Amino acid sequence: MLEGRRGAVVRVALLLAAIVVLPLVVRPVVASEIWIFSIAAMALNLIFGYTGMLSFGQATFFGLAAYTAGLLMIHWQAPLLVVLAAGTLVGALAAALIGYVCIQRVGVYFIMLTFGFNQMFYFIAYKWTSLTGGDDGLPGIPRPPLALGPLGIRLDTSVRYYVFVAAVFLLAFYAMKRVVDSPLGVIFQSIRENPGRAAAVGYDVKRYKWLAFTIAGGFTGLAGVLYSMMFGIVPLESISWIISGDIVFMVLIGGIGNLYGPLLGAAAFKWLSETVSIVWERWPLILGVALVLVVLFLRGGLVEAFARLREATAGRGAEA
Amino acid sequence: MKDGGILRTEGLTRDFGALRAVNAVGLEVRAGTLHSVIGPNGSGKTTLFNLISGEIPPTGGRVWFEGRDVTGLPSHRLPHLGLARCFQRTNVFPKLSVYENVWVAAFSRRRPGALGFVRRTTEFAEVDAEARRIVDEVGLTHKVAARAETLSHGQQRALEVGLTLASSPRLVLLDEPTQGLAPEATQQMTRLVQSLAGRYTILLIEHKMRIVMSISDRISVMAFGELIAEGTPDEVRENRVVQRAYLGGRR
Amino acid sequence: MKNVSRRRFLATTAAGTALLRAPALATAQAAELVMLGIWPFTGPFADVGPLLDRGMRLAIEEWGNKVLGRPIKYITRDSETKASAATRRMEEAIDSEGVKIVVGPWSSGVALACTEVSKRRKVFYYFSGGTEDIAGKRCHRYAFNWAASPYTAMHVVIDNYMKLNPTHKRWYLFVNDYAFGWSVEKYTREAGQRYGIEFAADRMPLGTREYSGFVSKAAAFKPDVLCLLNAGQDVIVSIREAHNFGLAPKVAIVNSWGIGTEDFLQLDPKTRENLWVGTNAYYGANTPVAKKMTEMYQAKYNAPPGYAPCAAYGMTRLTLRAIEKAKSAEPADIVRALENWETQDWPGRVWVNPKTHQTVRDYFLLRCKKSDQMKHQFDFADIVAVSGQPLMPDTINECKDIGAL
Amino acid sequence: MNLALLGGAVLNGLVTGMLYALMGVGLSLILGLLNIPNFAHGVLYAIGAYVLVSASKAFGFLGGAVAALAVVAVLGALIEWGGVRRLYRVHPDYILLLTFGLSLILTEAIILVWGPVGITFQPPALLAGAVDLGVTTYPKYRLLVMVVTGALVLACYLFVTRTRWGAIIRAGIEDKDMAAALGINIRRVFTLTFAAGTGLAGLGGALMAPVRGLLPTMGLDILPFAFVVVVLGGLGSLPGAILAGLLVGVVQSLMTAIWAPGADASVFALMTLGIIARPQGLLGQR
Repeated sequence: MLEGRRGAVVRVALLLAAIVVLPLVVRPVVASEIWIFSIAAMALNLIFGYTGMLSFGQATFFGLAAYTAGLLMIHWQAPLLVVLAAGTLVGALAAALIGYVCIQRVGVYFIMLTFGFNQMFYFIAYKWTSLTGGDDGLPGIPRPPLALGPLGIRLDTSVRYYVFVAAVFLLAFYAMKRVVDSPLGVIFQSIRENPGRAAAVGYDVKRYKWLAFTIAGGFTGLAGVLYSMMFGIVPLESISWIISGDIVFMVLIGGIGNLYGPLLGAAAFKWLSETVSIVWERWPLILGVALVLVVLFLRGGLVEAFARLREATAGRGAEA
Repeated sequence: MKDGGILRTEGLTRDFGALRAVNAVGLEVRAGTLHSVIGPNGSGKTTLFNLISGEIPPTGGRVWFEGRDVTGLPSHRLPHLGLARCFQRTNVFPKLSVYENVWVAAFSRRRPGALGFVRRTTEFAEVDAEARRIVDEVGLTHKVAARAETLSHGQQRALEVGLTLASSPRLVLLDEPTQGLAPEATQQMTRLVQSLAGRYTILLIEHKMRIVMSISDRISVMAFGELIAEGTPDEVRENRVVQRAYLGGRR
Repeated sequence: MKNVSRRRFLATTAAGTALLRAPALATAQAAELVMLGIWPFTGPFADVGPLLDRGMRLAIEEWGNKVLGRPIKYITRDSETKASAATRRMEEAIDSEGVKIVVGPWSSGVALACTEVSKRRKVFYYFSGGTEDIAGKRCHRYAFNWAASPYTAMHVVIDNYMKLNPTHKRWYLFVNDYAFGWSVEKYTREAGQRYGIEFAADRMPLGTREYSGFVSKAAAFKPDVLCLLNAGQDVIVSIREAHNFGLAPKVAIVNSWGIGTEDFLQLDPKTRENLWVGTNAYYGANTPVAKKMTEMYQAKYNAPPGYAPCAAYGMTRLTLRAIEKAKSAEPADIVRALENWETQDWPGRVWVNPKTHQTVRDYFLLRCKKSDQMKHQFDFADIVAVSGQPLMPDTINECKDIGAL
Repeated sequence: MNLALLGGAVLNGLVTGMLYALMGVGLSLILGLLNIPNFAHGVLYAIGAYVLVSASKAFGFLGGAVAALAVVAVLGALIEWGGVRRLYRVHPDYILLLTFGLSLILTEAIILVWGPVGITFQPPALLAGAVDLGVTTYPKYRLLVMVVTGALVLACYLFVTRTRWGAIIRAGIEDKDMAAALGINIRRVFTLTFAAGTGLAGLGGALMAPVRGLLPTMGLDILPFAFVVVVLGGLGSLPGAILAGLLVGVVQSLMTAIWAPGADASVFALMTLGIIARPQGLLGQR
């Protein structure tokens, strides 16, 4: 989407405001989780929203990177930046390998392949207890300090960690914005809109799908690493298809095919699982109802809801 | 190019199970000419196009483009060799703007290399210029920012041709560009096709005889998957075999 | 292209969530002492959560809901029997309710995650479970384990069982594949060496419902004993399947780390035949604290307490007494008060090992009675043995340094 | 691997295999229709089991099983009529996500109605206990389940391939628009097919209740394997689903006997290889 300059500046300003306000509105721990899952949701949005491929297995890369980071820190006390790089690399590499197989098929088969691989890696992580800790997860993960040249900034409190996560998120968001604003963005969308025609005008559709899947794998891996340092443990759940479902959920609720949709989706999902879950254990019921309503009546998600809201309040024809 | 033929096919065949849609077609198109392919519905014209453009692999026979054997190459390779096609049924990018539709087609011919994907789309001035030029050429300047799905049928056909030109091809395959157009829009489209004649070699599928006869340099006639006649418009008009094929009655 | 500027909508999102966010930040009155019971209300241990809640509530009510004159605010959170949910909820309770004392959760795997939070947030943490790691490899100054050490427990079970059945040399183990299962299996094999017992084993995830394959494999081994080192509903399902396949009651079933009463209630007398259960707490124990707790529990819930409620009660009671002994509810003071403390509590003589924070106490081996021998509806079993020996030698305990406060 | 163990493993594999086949047939009908996997299939299986437990108190085991089939079938019809129908003209991914949302709602609904605690349910008295088959002793109830599900699966196959109604359903699966053009009330066919597919899942849950016991999330354990069966069998192909169901059941059971840790992972490896090697599945066309 090629947009006017003014709109973009306003949006970025609002995003920075949200980063500052969020930890005052919800606990820093939850605020961190919102930005971590925003990265994962942005990644799925690149595949689903932009390129039109619904992947039900993003947790594979989220979990693999989290385990990699955890093991690097526990056994080799790897520094923070190395762990972030390693997690992103593992996410991208795994996505490249698995993606190469999955993109050979389309539609239901693609969905089932991503789902199948996710289940396969879940059961491997489940059974390889000596490496991953199996059902109990991989505990004892430290938060190495952020070594910027001589000074090492400690990240042990939840507020300090929030600032770090928000910074990494901003870098990831900028990188994703560059990808989407680059020719790749419009090429991926052309593949979503009409793969046949995209090929006819000269694009090797499979190669670009593979590229989108791999890039998304890297971003998802980065989110996985940040998650592993959140609670000092990589739970088995981080590689289960439940997390894949959650990420799909966030992208849909937020609004697909739009860079800000997944952020709104991640915020809505995490806020629901934080505040409502204390009030009512059966809070996933609300998620289910929200998803059904979005799918039936509001396929543009929150982004469309707010757009409609603004049109209603701004009166007819106020905007082009 | 061996003997001036920019495109040559030899014994090109395609079977769909028992049905032989295209049967041993040997076609030759000379560079710079406007070569039309006509024939009743179901005579295999579109299938022939699909075989040439790599949309579907042939069962038999060969295709040469500029002397190079392109038989069975996947469709995404051909634009880079200089051959682009448009589709009988409109086949554009509905939710992208007209500008973006043409821009993405124009961009595919650039060799961006790895770094090319780092720069923003707005930083490719030459692609932007090319895209705007084509949008103007196909007469959609006033609709440049509109989403393709909001265009009228005629405008979408124009965009279809625009996408084909955006690959800056040397040979353009146009599959019934005037199909389903009102008379006035058909006029416009015909003028557009004629304006291309000088700069591109054109292989055109067209039903409206008045247009074919007036703008074609050479015409090939197909019936039941076979090439039954070829020649200048006058030769084809006089050809008894062609009349019988068109006026009914089997050969 | 509609140039949609989003000034208003991000603002509405931020404002909207501000109104509805979590209960007020920690403004609990200084006087109030907040105690968190993090129990499994969903997931594979969903049936045990309410029982644990009863035990903790019973102890707090016994203290008149206050200690050192300060009112006790007892809150619970659902661990969902999942490490990720438990850690997030524990951290949330510490942040928004000012929790200083945490008891739970029940699953050993989840406990290993909770102990990390208690270490990082320096809150007092009491757990009761089969994994040796809480008072072993993962020990730290704020965490204590109430249940008997699996080393002692497995020795009590095997030594006393072999005394009565010296010829039973072939044991087939069903082991739930997580921290709990690994510990109890390790010490079952270690305790069995002395008797030359030949072991064969299968590992299956907690929450397995399809035991037919494993029972067939066990039958093919022709065992003298089917030893269940699993937990929760897995115990019930595997006992039933053993009877369905005709393996039991011919082959004895030993559930070495069982919860006792609640399981007996779910099994009809026929499937309790030739069933032996090792447990941390049986209401038949004749010590003053045990008798009083059983009366209070039976009065309220007209059924005797099993291992779960007794554990929650025992941990809470010992914590409250430690607060009174230390005359302070600060985690560091409670830790010092508990360390090296010997006293009479649930289930009898209790000593807290200062080096590993393991609560040393007796472990029970029960044998189920035939239905005609039962004196009343809850007279499920005879206590075959009650013992706290042998103690786990320090040499093989992996808790090398308990760490500073 | 002595004979008793092998016999036991194969028998267990057949019981699980028959269940997978029953689930696969139901899922395949729906998948053929909508061209998407029904993510609510697992929770509908669970609801069938819970309805059996409640209904059998009043109507006995048989009455309970029939009630399970009926209740879940009606629920399936409501889902199709109320939600899925609105999305036929929209991208199929949205139908998948609708069923995913429904699976969340229904799982929580089970907990609200029947509570979070797992229930163990005894088979009816005359079917308890085991019978000695010479090779190995095997519970009577499981043998019954194998026979009953086998008969059901066969009945479904015959219904779909031999009856007029079956032909109409297959036409609907083949090409909705063409079938509608031929005057078939395609809307009613879809609702009934969806109801039949989900009803089979409910019945599967009811039959397996005594074998596996009940837990609100029991559907989640079975759903991934049902997907494998349908994809391996070939989209919309009932014979394929039946063959694949038995294959997956026996492979999983044998793997449990040989190398238990690899059992589940191997099933998904099987699916992935299947999709790559033979995308249209064992007996599928599409």
